[in-house]
Amino acid sequence: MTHAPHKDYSGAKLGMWLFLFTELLLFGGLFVLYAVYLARYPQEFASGGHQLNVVLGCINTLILLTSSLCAAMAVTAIQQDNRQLTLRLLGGTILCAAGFMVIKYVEWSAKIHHGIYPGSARLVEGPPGESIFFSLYYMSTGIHGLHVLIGATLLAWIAWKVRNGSITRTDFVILENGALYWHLVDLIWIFIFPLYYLML
Amino acid sequence: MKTTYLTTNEAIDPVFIFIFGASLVLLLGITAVMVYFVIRYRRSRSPEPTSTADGNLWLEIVWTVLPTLLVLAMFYYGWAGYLALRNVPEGAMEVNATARMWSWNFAYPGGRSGTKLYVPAGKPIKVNLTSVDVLHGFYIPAFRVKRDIVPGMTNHVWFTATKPGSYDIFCSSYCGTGHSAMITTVEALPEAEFAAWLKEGAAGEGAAHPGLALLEQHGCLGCHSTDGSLKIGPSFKNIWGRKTIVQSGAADRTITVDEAYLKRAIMEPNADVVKGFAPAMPPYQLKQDELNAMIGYLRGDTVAVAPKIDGKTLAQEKGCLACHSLDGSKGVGPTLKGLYGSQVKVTKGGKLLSITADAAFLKESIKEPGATVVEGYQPTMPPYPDLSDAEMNAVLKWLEELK
Amino acid sequence: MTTHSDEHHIISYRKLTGIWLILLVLTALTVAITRIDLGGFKVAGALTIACIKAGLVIAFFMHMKYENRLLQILLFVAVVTLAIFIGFTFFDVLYR
Amino acid sequence: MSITLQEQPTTDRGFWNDTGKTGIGSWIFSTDHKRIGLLYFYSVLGFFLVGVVLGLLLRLELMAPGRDLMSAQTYNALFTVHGVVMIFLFIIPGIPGAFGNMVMPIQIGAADVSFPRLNLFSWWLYVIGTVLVLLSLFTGGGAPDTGWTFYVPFSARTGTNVSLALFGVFILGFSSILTGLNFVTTIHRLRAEGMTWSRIPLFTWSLYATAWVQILATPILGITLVLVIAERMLGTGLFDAARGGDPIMFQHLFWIYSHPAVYIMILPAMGIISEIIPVFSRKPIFGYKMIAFSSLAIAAAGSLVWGHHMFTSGMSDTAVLVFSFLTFIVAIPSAIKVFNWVSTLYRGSISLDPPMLFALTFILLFSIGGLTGLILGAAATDVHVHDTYFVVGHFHYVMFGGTGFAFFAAMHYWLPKFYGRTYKTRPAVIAWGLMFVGFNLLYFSMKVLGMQGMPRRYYDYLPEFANLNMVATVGSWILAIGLVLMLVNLFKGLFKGAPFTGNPWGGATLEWSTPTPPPTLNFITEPVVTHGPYDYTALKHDVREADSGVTP
Ligand code: HEA
Ligand code: HEA
Ligand code: HEC
Ligand code: CUA
Ligand SMILES: [Cu+2]
Repeated sequence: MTHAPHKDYSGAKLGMWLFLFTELLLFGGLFVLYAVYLARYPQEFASGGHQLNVVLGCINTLILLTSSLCAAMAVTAIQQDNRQLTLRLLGGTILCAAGFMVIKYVEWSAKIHHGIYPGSARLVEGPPGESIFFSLYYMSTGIHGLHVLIGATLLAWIAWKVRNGSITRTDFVILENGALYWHLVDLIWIFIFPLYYLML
Repeated sequence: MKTTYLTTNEAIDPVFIFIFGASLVLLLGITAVMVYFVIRYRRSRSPEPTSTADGNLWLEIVWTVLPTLLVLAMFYYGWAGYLALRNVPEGAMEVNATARMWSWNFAYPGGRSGTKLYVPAGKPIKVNLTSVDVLHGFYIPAFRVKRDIVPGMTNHVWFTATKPGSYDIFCSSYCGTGHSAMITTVEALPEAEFAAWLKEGAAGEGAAHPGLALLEQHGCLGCHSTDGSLKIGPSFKNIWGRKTIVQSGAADRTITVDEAYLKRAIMEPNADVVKGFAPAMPPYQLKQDELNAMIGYLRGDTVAVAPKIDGKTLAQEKGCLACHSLDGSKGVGPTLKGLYGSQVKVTKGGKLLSITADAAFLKESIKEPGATVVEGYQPTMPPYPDLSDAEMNAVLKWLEELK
Repeated sequence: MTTHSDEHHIISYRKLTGIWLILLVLTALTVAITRIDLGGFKVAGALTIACIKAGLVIAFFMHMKYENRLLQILLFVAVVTLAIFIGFTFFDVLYR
Repeated sequence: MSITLQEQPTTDRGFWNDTGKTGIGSWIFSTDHKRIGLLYFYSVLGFFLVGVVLGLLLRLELMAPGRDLMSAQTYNALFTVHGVVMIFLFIIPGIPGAFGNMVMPIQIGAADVSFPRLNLFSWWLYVIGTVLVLLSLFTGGGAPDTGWTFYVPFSARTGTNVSLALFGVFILGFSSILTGLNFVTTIHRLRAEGMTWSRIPLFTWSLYATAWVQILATPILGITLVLVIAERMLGTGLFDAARGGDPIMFQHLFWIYSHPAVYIMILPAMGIISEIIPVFSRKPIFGYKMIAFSSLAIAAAGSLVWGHHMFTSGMSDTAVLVFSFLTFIVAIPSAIKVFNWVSTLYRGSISLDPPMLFALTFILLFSIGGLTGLILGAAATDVHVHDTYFVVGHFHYVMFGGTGFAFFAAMHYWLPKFYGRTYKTRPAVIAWGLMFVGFNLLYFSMKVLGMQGMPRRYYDYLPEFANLNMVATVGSWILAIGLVLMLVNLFKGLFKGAPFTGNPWGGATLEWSTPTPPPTLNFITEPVVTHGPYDYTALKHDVREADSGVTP
């Protein structure tokens, strides 16, 4: 066996998917807690949920869906050898990510301003379920936000590689994997949004 | 299978013997076969393998199905025994156990309480388990019972001590430094003796007030202590005449606890919520005479002279001795022997000072141990802010005697 | 060893945009049904739609529809595992 | 496939030299799976020794009632660190990291794993996690004193340096995940021509099953640890009863990972045993398919039984019913394996070389540990022995007697292959004897103590437990002597011993067909597999050819 191991596309993608499974289960832990505590404190969860800003949540959902579209199109673009378009689409995704974070910032700071944050006097003294709801809200959206940041950084790095030509029409598995990661971020949000903002 | 048992041992021991026996037979069988094969087919005797069999469907089915049946039997037997532990026999005497870092308190119907669990021999006992801080575990090996004690939850165990005697109680769930010192005993007394013990306590520590019995009965004591410790609600200790800040709607106001206030607090608890507590108490509809009896108790009507407090007993109860020795040896904390009046080096606010251990210092060290930490020790001592003055004085007096 | 025929399916912009539009409509639908009082169906409805949306993202944006059988099975295993973790916890929570 | 027989180890010493690079950098930045495997091996072995010395100290303190050596606080920190080191630094990364990396790619005929750089990164994460865990011992409030289970509310309020340790374990979890991910991809994608699923060696099968547990269970631990850190730092109150949280939910999340984790520990060990038994009996493994399948079954069913650690926790009785039932189901695939191993011996030609001795001991000790697991799995009996030394005995039997002895077996079986030199047999056998005796004195006493009711995590105990504790402590010394002897003999042999060449044990898996030590890309020519991993008739054919001097 003398040759170096060749590039294995399906292998790389399989690896990425396995990684996505772990991410899914990481959030899974939070979903377990959500389900359990929702069953225990339906009222408090409802009143907590009503305090969240549905409009901002909606906008963020739209932003993420759009960003996901851009990421998916970027893969198509590189497959059609359209480097410029790929770059622009990736830029769009990253821009969306930034927009998402700005809105998250607005949302969080409004809540914190109202004295709602983990361990705040208001939550500590309020009904138990409420503090649980908001702690879960902060943990879920916080860790999700962290993933948005990581995803955006990843895509920026990928864009740079597209630019300098190391990702091409025939060799784009890194871009595809980056997009996969980004879609996962979107997927998680698809659940967080109704769970926290809508259905309570 | 039997569903009612007289003792917990009766439910557990046969299961143990069954599983253990079956396992032993299997283990010996497997080992014997293995050893036999190794000897019989060792290379010097059997230089070439005489078989190349790499499977046998029937054999494999057999040794899948038989173990399955066996383990299902084990499962079922084990489950039935467990159910026996969960179903408390009717007429069991109830005792409330409170676990804290690192001591036990057992409270009896009738008001007596103590650090040892006294029970009448031959009668089923139900122990209700609550914790005021972290996880603990209530474990009596002699009766095969164990249950974790979880903050925010009341668990229970039941057992019957068939013979009078003394049996160990261990804290089985790791709870910190004093975990292994959190041990006490069940004292099983003949029934008559137990009744006498219960009476004596009741007489010695103030007759059980009908109001107290009612508080117990309505579950008030699940959330309110009578000893000053904090539970879900404020303690009843010294409640009469106490000035309390309450929130009525959005506004705070200070009230003095009197009869009218107490009535309101019981019937409409969410009208005035004591500051610092969640509005978690459900409203109660009580008969007028019940209410009066309760209020009478809270007012301290017939609660006679304050019981005599003995510093040493108190130190035992509060768990001090889990960390502090009385013989001069070093434990988790400094020894208490010769402490009173001695010079100690402490760090206070980051500075190293030498201080005389007088009453004031000792008092502070107990109420707020984190403020001054004796050199060479970790600040692990829990604060004891709710020792009453009488209790504190008793402890100080005792410490002084230890000189 | 690996097959060297790693052929790639290209999904057209139109299809992607179509999916995106459906996702937007579904989002709007979730918002709509959760604003009116449906009782218990609110939760069920919102989660069903979320699952459909997730399915679309996975199938098209993430190309799962065009992947080989293996990956699809593995994804199924992962999702079932998560469902079991949540479900089995309820043996405790529901009956305590 | 043909077996190349060599008189001497390859002169260039294979992967040790053939890249032309030497020095520490050629190791800690190497992407060669064999080098990474050895890196893991030495780090893991180092921490095993650390853990073992801590265990020895625990036994010294417990030698007699009362305070012997240290304070309660120190003792508590000690068993916590002992547990954390053994679980997260030794036994979980141990076999997959070390022997999985070294052997698995060769067994399937690959040149390396799918993601060699990721593989190196896993090791680095392991190092970083380790450093953080070790840092936590000396900084902040001092060594964590929560037990390796980190139960809340205690872990949320103790003043010791729990957060840093938790973060370290979090990182270690990612290392484990990445290893698992790498292995699954490798096994799916990089098998040599002819290496069908039914020709995969059982060790590789066991790693495959393990890897799935690593991928799907470890993230739950990750998030749980993050939540405890948040509880400590931010006061989220998610597990705080006073704020409506439920401490028991922590236990669920913790054991959702940590029960499957015990199968991360044991499955690769079982894989090793499934390799060694047939080789030293010169007979195909009995029931190949059942063993491979039972690995998957253990991995799957093992993910459903976590509640058996919580029978007394105050969990609902329905949950006790379900989890107790499933626990018994998971015992069945283990039983199948044991029966198949024993049947493999039947009418074989058995030689008791050190690897085989350790492997047979594994069967015995694992069976003892596993069978006591049945007592723990039955709800009624678990109530009595939960949180006592009976549990401590159980898990040392399965972890040390099981995985530990399998690790030793693997060391004696595979390391000579990678070093090209071998150890002396006699001292290895003596060491084995000492360890066997010491082990049983040590841990059997613990089981009896547990049945008598001695709780675990006890710094001090009542006088009635004194005798057996003494026996256990003496046992630990005998065990220690055996262990030291074994390691000294092994390493002396690997560095200075007689040359080890060709295929002296007579294995039919691919690693025995490459030069000794293997070259960097493992094979001279890309292998083509034509027979199963335990097909010794094919092997004999090759060897005879070699004997008659046909093959070079
Ligand atoms: C390598 C690790 C490992 C392995 C493989 C196992 C295997 C098993 N374990 Fe163990 N276990 C631990 C590590 C492990 N365990 C640890 C670390 C703890 C304590 C954690 C802590 O609290 O700190 C623990 C605790 C633990 C508990 C909780 C005890 C308590 O705290 O109260 C239980 C309860 O059910 C249990 C059960 C089992 C069972 C049924 C198996 C089964 O898989 C065993 C199957 C094996 C056999 C059955 C033997 C072989 C078969 C035969 C000889 C054939 C005949 C058999 C039959 C016919 C059935 N284990
Ligand atoms: C793989 C896992 C593993 C292994 C191998 C061991 C090995 C040992 N453990 Fe382990 N133990 C655990 C995992 C393990 N342990 C876990 C997870 C816990 C639970 C922790 C918790 O409760 O949170 C535990 C808890 C535990 C306790 C219970 C503590 C308590 O509850 O209070 C005790 C008590 O005796 C103990 C003792 C030992 C001993 C004596 C060894 C012996 O194997 C050690 C034998 C000693 C030697 C063999 C020493 C030989 C070596 C030398 C002398 C050094 C030589 C040096 C060089 C060559 C450089 N362990
Ligand atoms: C964790 C176990 C622990 C328990 C339980 C405990 N202490 Fe302490 N105690 C300590 C430690 C550690 C110190 C030294 C650090 C400090 O001063 O805070 C200490 C300090 C003291 C001091 C000051 C001693 C000195 O040398 O100046 C007094 C007095 C004291 N404790 C009394 C008590 C009393 C009374 C109780 C029970 C009501 C009690 N302790 C319970 C651990 C404990
Ligand atoms: Cu209380 Cu351990
Ligand atoms: Cu388990």
